[in-house]
Amino acid sequence: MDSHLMPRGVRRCPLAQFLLWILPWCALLAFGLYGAGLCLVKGLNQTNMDNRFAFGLWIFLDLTAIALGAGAFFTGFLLYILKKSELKAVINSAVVIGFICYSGAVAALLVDVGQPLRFWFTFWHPNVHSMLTEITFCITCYLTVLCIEYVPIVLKNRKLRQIPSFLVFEFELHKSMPVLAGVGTFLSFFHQGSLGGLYGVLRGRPFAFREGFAIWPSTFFLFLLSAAAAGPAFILLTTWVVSKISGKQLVRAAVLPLLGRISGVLLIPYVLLKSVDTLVWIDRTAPARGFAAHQFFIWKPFGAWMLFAEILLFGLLPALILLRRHLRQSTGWLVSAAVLVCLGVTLNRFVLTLQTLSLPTLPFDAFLTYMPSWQETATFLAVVAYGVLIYSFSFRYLTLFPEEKDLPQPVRSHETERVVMEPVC
Amino acid sequence: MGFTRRDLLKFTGGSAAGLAFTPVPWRLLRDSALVSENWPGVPQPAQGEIRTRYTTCTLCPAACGVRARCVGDQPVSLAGVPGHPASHAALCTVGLVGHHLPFCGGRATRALANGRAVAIEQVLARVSAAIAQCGPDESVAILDARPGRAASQVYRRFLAGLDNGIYCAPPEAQPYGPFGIDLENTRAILSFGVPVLDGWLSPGRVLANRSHFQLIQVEADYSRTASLADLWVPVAAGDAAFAAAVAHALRGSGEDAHAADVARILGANQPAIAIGGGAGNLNAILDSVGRPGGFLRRRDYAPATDLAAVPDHSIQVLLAEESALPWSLLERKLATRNAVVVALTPWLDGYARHADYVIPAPLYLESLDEVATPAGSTAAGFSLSPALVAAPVGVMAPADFILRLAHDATSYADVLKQRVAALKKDGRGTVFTYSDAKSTRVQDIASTSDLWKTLLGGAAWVDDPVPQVSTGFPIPAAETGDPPLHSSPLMSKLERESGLRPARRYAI
Amino acid sequence: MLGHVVFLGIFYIVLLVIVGTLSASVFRAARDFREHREEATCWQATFPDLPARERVCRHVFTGEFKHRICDQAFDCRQCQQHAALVAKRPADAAAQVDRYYHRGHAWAQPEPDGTVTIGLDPLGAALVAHPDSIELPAVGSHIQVNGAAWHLHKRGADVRILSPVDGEVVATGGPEERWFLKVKPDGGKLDARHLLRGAEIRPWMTREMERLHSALAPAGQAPTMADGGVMVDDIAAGYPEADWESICGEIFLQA
Amino acid sequence: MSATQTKPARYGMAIDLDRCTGCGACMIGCAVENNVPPARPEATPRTGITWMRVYQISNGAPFPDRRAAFIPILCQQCGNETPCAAVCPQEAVEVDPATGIVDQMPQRCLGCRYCMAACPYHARYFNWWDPQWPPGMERTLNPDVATRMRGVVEKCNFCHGRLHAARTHAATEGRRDLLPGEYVPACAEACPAEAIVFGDLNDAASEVAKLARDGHSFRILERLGTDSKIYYRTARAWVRAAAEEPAARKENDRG
Repeated sequence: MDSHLMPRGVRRCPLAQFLLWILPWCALLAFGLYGAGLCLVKGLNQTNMDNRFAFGLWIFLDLTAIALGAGAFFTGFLLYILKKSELKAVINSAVVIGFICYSGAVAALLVDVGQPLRFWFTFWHPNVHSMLTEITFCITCYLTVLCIEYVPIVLKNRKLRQIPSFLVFEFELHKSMPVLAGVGTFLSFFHQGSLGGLYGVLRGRPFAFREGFAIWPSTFFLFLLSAAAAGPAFILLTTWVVSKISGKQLVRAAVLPLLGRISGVLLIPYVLLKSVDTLVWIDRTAPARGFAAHQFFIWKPFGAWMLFAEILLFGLLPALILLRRHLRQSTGWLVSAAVLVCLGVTLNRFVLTLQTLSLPTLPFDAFLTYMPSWQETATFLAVVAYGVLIYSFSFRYLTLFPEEKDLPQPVRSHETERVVMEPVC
Repeated sequence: MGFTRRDLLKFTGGSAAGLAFTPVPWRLLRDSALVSENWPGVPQPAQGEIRTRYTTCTLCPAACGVRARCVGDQPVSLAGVPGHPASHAALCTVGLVGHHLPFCGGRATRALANGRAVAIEQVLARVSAAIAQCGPDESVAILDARPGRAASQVYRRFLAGLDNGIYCAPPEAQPYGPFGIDLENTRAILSFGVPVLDGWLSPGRVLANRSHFQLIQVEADYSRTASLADLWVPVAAGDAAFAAAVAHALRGSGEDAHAADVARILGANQPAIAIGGGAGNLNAILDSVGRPGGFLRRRDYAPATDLAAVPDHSIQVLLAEESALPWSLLERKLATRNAVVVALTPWLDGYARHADYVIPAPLYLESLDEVATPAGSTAAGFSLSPALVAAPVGVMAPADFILRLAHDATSYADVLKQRVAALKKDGRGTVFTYSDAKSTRVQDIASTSDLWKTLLGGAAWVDDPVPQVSTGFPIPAAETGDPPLHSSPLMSKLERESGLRPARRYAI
Repeated sequence: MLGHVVFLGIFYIVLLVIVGTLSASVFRAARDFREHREEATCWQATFPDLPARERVCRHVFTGEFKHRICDQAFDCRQCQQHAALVAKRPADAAAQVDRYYHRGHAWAQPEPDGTVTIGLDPLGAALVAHPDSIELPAVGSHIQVNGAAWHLHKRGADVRILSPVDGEVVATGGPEERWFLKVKPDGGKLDARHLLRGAEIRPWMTREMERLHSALAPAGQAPTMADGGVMVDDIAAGYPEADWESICGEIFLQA
Repeated sequence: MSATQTKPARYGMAIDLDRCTGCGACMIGCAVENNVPPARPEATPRTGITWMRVYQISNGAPFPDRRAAFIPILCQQCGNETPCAAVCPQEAVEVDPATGIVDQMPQRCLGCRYCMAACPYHARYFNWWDPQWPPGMERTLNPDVATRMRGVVEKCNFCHGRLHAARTHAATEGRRDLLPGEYVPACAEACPAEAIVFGDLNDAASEVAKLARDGHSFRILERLGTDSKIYYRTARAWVRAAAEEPAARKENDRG
């Protein structure tokens, strides 16, 4: 029915099945938008955040989404700057994932601030010493870059490409991709780092505060590195999941292990630096500010196990798996390691944002817990649903995996329209 | 086909690009800033001439001096009066926001008969009739929330004109009878459940002297006073056995370790006093009555009937000002048949809920009022509490209502003037003016009208001390008052918004 | 202060680069239109999106390569590989051929008067036999190699036929005439280096038939193919259920 | 509005914890002065707005030896790399060099709450609700202080309205510097125990400067290096131990 809108040479499920798939996500999106609308109209009293827990689920969402979306910049960097041409197979998907993560995070941020109408004040009265200013500037620019990178993918839709001006523009824009990839890398370098700096500079929060180099705390570099490691792992994971759900072979067999190796190679220095950083923090940074590091871990349920889980279970273990060639070749190991890496970066962002806020700093203050309200959760889920929908539509109507049409596809019984037995060229 | 989809796309794209070069986006940005800065529904403070006016707080018997900062005629903040003899420069939390009382809802603004609005004349007629119908063993009672005022004299005069009038007052309104406490010279206080640091007397006076006295708190609850006391004895305040043990210990006998501790502190810090319902005869043992640092007699005490002592079911007509006495106690005293209850109250949710008639009373700051001797003061006192804001139409001061009931043509204001004239005539004491913190002897004030003007501008009259004799006069026991039913919405800062407990309102 | 200058300086440079990149693309796209290179550019943009099986180098047909994907968007005039291979067999290059074939199923036939006649080869013609409509370029307009020469519509399929030559249209024909355009080639002479000829044609056509076969296969049996490629006049008539848009797109190199 | 002072002041406070009874008059006085709205019915101690907030602590001893103390916490007006001012993305927090007061500009605040996360003293409050006063009560608002809208952060600014008023008054008398005691925040004025002493820490002769030098005085979390301007004073060792620096604890011992 809508097959003339799909990329030529690939198979997609019948429209009815697709509609059935997006229906629950649309419902979730509508529900989430209602929750977000309540927060915008009635104010942030709709959330369970409070003066101590000034940030909640959403900041965690922002940081995690942007870390996982780092695949867009890092794949672009490897493909266009370092000419790793195998990654062409996933670059479109990476761009879409990056676009989803960043636009979702920005949308969540707009709900998260108390006066969204004033978002542009940051550009008018920037405090250049604030990490948030750096983040706002970089993310705005980078989202623009991602939009520009998304445009060629959209313009190559089978229907849109029939308009010659679109196709010509796409062609000329595509020529500029290395420049955009370079700009994206530059911007990502700063905002991924600044997101780490966001909490690392909080001299009043000894749990998060880190010393560093020049104006950047060590978390700046750790975030950069962990995002660069998690981005490819997340692309690996999404590609595998999409492949499973759609029943298609999307990329050549060598691509996913390559992504895994990239992730593993980056994880090793990350784990090393993170360990050194943690030791310095325990031994010097925290005590110098009047806090013994073990104090941070006496509050249940956030014990020292979180630290070990973050570094060993979700850092060292997947790094070791991903660096073993024969383990990489096994989809089970590869995907499990990618899951661990993504969980690790998620846990890291959780610890830095939420655990920091739950810990008291005043000597006589209490440890606090926080549970998001349904409006917050709904907004969170809206971002997830938004991502799934954008990705589903992109996957159905745009070319996210250019290699797919050249790969043999398993025949599915329900595909009654047409079955192709492609010759392998 | 003149207009294709392509034209539409071109038009849209062109418009979007063109729009960026018009003032429209910039105007939208600026307007968004204006909207966010002038957020709808946020009131802006009214501007006006800033004036300072003075009055005296009537919210509890502590009689604190009040300096009100007003915009035009509207007080916007209240503060203490530096040097004030009874309150120093302090106000309690409730007093600080006394000017918010009109905005906390539940106001009675019209006379009510069984819940229906009526004219005050109708209430007067029906209450008069009810009083006239009273039989020989049926009494008419007035509950005076703040005894010792000129208004109290009006009540007493009215009741004296009846065969069976009873004048009552809540016991905590005059806890120490004819005595005041010479807190300035006290070195130890043994408190039986009295919230000494949490609403006792005026906070300014207590806290100014806090460094001079040891505080022993006998109380089962870990109250704020208990938590801050020098020694806390976790024994029920009314536990006579503990008072007896302390008495034994003071005489040098007994085995109770707590009591021995208490006795040691009291012995080492003389003069010492014991306060609160459980004190028993400890003040006699401590010899604290009539000597500096103890209980000192003052001039103006007139005893009232303790409502608890009135026979049950004997009151046929009860005229009650809003007080901390629980309604259940009042109800027990009412005649079982056809009892008439008149609530003289600003609030709909206190006695008014149980009353046949409600006479709406003005609130603090809404009418010219008076304050009798400050709680715990060692000398008689008197202040006017001039109105700072207009009262709602239809309210009537309780004293005015009683005057009308007595067919007396004078108004409450006239009564106050008579009281001031009497002060001038007696010629005793000094007047402390709030605006300049100066004290003037009454004798040095030229005329009654000058004294009236001085008091109306914010001033406190303080009697001269009376000669003391050491005596074992038993100090009346008093229960503590309940926290206020009505207070500013801003009191939410203390409990709901910060987890701090509200202070008690009533001074003991 | 210095912080402000550095920070905002970097920010505006980044912004400038982004805006510059975008405007440069718009500018270059506009220039393509101004210089009438839009057709060639469209083909440049389309070619990488074709499946690999459609992008096979012509020298694979002749067995000179086992596997090779064309990297010149079927424009052998620029291809050094092609030049080198042709140089190895000068006889072929010198041989006179009366009809050249383009990978998009158009043929070009030089006429004695110096013009070139362009038509659809049998497979192409059979696929779009009895078209619903035809859009031929106006006489006097210019067509480019690998640009759209003319358009046909049949059963929902919008087919653009890629031009085999550069030149100016001097006359238009139609299905009845068995040719569609007469073109005066640029430079006065047909440059046919990029067109298939001679021995290349049969293996290429066999391959194309196979592609058509697989494209049609699921829709039913393929009676026209049983004899190894004898065409019926109108293949579409034999496959009323087939998705003609897809089939034409596959064969006429549309992405 | 008023001329700059000739010599910069460093306004600060000394709070005597041994005098504080936790009555909350400072909190009430502050709310009245600064037009802080009353709580919404849904508000909790975690969402309320209390620029001045009294915490209760205990010595943790078993009954009846348990003792309480109260610690009023307000913005500590940090002087060194003020944590909140450093992180605000749009310069809505400023440290006035003439007074040392950390000022929050609600008209410019985005409501991102980054400053709240940055503040070690948890002395910043967010307007979770639209401010609302019971009908008529808006007449009692202080004309010298602007009300704030929903969605912005606010905090103690040492009663900025009073500073302006004092400066205006001084200007009418031809003075550029304020006299000691001419400018006192509402909390210091409201405290019935006179536990709060306010003044210029730069003026060595001022009472607050003398109290700050007192051996019993300390600052909360001094080792964070925030150079706060609120000094606390207590002669009780346990109060100081509980208030000055965090110690490893097994449980929350808020009183």
